[in-house]
Amino acid sequence: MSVDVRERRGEGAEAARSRGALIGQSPRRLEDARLLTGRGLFVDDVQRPDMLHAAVVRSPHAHARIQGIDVSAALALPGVVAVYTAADLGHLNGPFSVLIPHDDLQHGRGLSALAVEKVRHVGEAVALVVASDRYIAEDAADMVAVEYEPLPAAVGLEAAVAPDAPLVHDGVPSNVAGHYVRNVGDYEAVRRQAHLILKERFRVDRGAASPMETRGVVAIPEGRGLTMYVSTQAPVALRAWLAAWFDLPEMELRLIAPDVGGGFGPKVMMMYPEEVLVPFAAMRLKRPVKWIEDRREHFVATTHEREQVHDVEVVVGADGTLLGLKTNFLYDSGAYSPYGIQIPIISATTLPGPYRLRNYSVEFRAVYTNTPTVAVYRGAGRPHGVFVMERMMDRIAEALGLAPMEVRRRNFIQPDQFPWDTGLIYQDWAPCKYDSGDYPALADRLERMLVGVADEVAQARAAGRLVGVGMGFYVEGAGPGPYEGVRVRVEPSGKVQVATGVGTQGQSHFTTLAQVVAGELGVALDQVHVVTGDTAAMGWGIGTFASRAAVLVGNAAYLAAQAVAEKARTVAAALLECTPSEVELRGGRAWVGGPAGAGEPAGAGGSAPAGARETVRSLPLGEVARRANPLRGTLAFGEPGLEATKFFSPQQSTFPSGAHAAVVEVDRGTGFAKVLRYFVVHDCGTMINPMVVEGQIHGGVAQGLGGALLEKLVFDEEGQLLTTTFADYLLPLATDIPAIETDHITTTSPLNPLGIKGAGEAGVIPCHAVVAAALEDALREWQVRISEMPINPCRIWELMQR
Amino acid sequence: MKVTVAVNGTYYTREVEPRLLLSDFLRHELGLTGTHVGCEHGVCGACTVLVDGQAVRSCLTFAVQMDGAAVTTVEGLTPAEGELHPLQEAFREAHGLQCGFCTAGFLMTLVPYLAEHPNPSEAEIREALSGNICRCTGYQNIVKAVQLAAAKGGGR
Amino acid sequence: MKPAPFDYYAPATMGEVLALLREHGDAAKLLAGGQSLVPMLNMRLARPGVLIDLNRVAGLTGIRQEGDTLVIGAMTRHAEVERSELVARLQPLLTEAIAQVGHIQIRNRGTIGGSLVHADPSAELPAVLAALGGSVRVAGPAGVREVAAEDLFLMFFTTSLQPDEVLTEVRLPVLPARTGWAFEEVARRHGDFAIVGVAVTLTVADQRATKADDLVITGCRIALTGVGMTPVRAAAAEALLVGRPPSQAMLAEAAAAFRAEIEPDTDIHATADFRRHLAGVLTERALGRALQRAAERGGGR
Amino acid sequence: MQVAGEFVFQAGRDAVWQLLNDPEVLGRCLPGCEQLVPVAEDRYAAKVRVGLAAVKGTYEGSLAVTDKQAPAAMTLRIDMKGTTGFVAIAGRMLFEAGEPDAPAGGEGGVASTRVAYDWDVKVGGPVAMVGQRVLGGVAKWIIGEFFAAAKAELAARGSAV
Repeated sequence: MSVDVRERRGEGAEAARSRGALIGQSPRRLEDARLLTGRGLFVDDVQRPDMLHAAVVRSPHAHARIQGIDVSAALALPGVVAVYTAADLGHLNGPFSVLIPHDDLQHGRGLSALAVEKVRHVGEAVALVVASDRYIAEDAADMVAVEYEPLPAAVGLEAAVAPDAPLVHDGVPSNVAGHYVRNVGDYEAVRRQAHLILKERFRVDRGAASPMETRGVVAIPEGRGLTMYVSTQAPVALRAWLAAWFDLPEMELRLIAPDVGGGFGPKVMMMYPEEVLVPFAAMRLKRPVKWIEDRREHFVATTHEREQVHDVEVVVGADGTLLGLKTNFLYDSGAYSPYGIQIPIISATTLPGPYRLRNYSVEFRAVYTNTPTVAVYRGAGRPHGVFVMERMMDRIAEALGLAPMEVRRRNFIQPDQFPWDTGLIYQDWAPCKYDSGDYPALADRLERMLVGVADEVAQARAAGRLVGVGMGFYVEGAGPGPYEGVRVRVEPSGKVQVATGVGTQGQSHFTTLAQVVAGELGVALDQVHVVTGDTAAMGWGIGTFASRAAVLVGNAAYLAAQAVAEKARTVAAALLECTPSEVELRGGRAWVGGPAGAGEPAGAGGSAPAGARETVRSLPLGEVARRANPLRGTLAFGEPGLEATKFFSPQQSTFPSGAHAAVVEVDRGTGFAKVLRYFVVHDCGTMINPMVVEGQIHGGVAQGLGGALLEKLVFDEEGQLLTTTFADYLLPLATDIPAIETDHITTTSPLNPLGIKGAGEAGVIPCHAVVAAALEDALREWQVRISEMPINPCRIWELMQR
Repeated sequence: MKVTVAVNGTYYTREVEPRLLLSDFLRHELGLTGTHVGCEHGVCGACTVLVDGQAVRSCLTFAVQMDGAAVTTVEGLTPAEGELHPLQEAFREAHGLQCGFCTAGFLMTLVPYLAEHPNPSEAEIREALSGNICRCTGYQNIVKAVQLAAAKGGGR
Repeated sequence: MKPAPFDYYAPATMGEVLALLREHGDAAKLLAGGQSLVPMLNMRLARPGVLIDLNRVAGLTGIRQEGDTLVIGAMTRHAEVERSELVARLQPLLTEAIAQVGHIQIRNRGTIGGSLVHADPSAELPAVLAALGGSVRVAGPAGVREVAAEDLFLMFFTTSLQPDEVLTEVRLPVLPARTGWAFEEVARRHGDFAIVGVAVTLTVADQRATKADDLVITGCRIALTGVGMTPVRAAAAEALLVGRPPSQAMLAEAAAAFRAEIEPDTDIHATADFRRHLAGVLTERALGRALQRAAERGGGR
Repeated sequence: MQVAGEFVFQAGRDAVWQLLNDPEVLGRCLPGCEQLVPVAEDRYAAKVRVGLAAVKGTYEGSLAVTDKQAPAAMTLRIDMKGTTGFVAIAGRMLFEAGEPDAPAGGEGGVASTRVAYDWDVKVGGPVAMVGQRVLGGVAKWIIGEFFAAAKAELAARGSAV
């Protein structure tokens, strides 16, 4: 891997230039020793002697009227403590409000804890059983007799908007939850002077994030309130919501997102019914209650993503210039719309990509169907927009006889055109205005990586193999506000505590935030202890999603650490009898005197160096902290101790970018496709820890390739989900993913002090487009059109029969 | 039913229901929560433990079947707190884990595998890992970790 | 996903097993490796009242040769069969096929007898048994009987074993001289149930002693997975090949004959047409590999 | 899922119509049927035990015949529910008199009746969630078993006459 730092004068990236010596390095992770030895704490690891266990009774029907629920047999089973239905919850049952309302969401519908009158998808919660263990809870759940009157179900996007479609919700005509229309420039005008118009329909089907840890909720009555452990991506926001819902003072509800075994979007969803049901039961029964979702539940009770159908038209000039694009698309919202129309808005605003698109017309309808609720999954609408745009770029190339890369180069926004305003409003209500980037440089790098690949492919094809290459570019909005905060505190022990409200699902926060802070305070990395996702440690925050943790929390940590360092220098200066600017923090001590770097101690918190001159004096940082917190007298340095809490709130999102390419082979006999090589060039601004960034990319690409070739949630016509095991919903295995070759450029963001742009979702975004292009190239003798994803061997074979 | 099992070298005797899965026995009866449960239908591999030295899925085994058996979990790989097994060391070195949920299953699959195959090729490693699903890493750094561990003399 | 309650017995002898089966009848289910049964229990699709664990029954494991027959105890784990040099020498088709069963962890626990009585039409071992024309020994109240492969599999997950019978051993003919073999399958991912799989043996003889290249096919057995309710023998294709000199064109012809013979079903991973196509492609590939091996082993053993 | 097909009985249309409208025959021919009790005109309470390997379930519900146009057409509705899920079958059955076989020895040939069925089969609950690989095949098998048993019934009747 090489890093090419391209900074734009006067913009961001202080740390990359100066003090944060640890930023940009790849130390091994601080959290690993714990996780590797089985000493992590995941929600199901939380145990209490008197814990009760819950199981949820779920609808087997996609759409049905509930005619009656008989819980008597279940209640009579020994070991069963309670069975709750909607009536038991009263007003606490909901419906919950729509999390993100929008003017264009005309008919938002929130979930309820338990279904009332009707169920609207297979898996919808109908009753909650609480028992002495999970085995008995499941026995009892089987015994809850629910009488259903099945109703016709609305399944499939086009079917759900058909005039005679069954209605998912009363009062929502044609099942349309929201309707959005935006125009940038004048598409119709440019269409009239077109050299070339191309049209196509694209479809992306359903998938699921499928973190290896399912969801889980533990609620423990403690004192007058409640402590909850939830496998969530948004602990602080969840606490605020739950406290309000249950009318509890926030101080009496502590919410902890412990180690979370993967999130990828669905675990940020609020409110899941179980997040209300479990604390409700715990407070009612005055005992700890645990609910751990099982894998079969997960497939129907945790949110899905990805289904959209686009009708696209592009207008192109004779030289391949993209003059305009129009898309009209349907987005499947599932049975409810807790997230409103965030995902299709992201699709609409991601679609323009790295290209100068000045005439853009976009319209979508968000549609209710009798299927599990759709919310965000890594990429969250971005892959769809990129799929449409990149496929059309390939179509333009083909129509004009140009190389795919050449068409893209002719349309790139140029490095001197930033900030580039797309003319749209992004999902965070701020302008969708690209902060920085260098797309031609991405193309250069990608071409450099592909040197030799053309020859390999040519040789393989000469030998009769079906091998092809595809590429895709993207720009993604990342790191949206409103804010995140970090509290940094130096203890008298010299150890540094860093607390943030966001949780972690494997993104290495324990290490990357420590890197940011350790560099500023001049302490060894292992002296920094990061606490995440515990409202008792940090009660402000939003959550870990939308590639925002490094951008927001990273910068907040930087600001807080800077403030603490400044205070440490002030206090140390008084103690060492010098000015603050003469104090240097390094090696866990505050130093004064001597040339820079003199007296570097051997290790962390080392004592005065051997051979130090008389003028070189130092204090351990812990001692400085202790002296800033006197037992008597008055506070000489403002607030006590070495502590600061800082927040970072960006004006708008950042816009990382990247380019991917793949070499794919299709078996001529069987239609099975294999990704032979995969290339990524990536620009996420400053990288705190390149090893961690690469890990994020690897994982994202694996999910993207899974979504392109393996993973598909399949419903039958009645809305039964047919893929509820890992034997039918196919997550990629080690044998399905090639080694991923990566390269980076760095155009720092001017929008934040560290110049970070975010990297969590990058890997997944263009995979659909890249694989589709590579497959078309591999199958060029059949001249196939790949406009649907995912695609399986059967479908590839069918295309080859034409 | 009464069952006596040696887990990580310690004998435990417990009265259990026949239907109790070994995974739940380890986690909830013995408090050995390092073994994780990802699917309970034998595909994801997260719950892999060693039974008499062989990697098996603890979600597809009943605790009562383990009477007299020796079970090793991830907690048994490390001699003492603060130390790491060479394979664990390699995972750390290669960034072979992110959220850490699937990791114990990978380690327990690999320990006997590396003992039997000290010099696996990349393709062989990937095949050996195909019974364990990781959703975070894309496997690349796990493969790298195995290569690293093998280069340093395998799992032992 | 926790199993419903059941009574559990871990008998030590076959006599006890049979007595328990007699006592509990249809309510009882035998537990071998559990790699197919326990998922069904966890999902509560299977709710037997009684589970009889065969893992402690004496005399059900081991691999041995009896004349021209390879005998494998029903409770022998896949991993042991996979590693067995005896199996590799006497019946390499089984060695090749068993490596494709699930993953390491499944093979460490799953048993050969369990795989056969589970009778999954997409599984590898039923097709191997069918292709080799093997048999199984079954213990029951009336003593021990032998069931030939063609009489064993009735339909999806259903064998001709009675509820009070136990499969005790698997008997496979030793691979004859001048015989090649191949097992080919395609699955969505490594270790998944095959969409289609094919097991083939092909025996050749020298037609004329003077010209080693001139071979004639004297025996051929083909069985497929994933194209019917049971493993499916390709009788027409076999008949087409036997007695003729092998050629690539003929193998293709045989595969085409087979394609016409079967009536596979459609599921979410593959349509019936695609399965039919795959059956042809894989049969051709497997025959090709088997022929090559047969020719290499031309001298016989 | 749509399951359509046809089955030819070697008997006249009236005989076949009577056969398939006889609750006792239906009860005997439906694989695993343990109970078929009339509860109203052309409406029965049914109990069926279906087992594949370890996956055995008892399904209870109703079987109804509606829209009868004797002896040409009828609609069959089966709604069953069990611990492993539910099954709902609804669809038309058409009875079409076939050409008699070509007279072999001058006498009139044996009459035949073609029964064409087109059923919408809905399967839901746990069994649908994991059984997709074999559901279609199993449905086909059950229908095949049913008609085979009905044919045997017919043959038995024929010999009894």
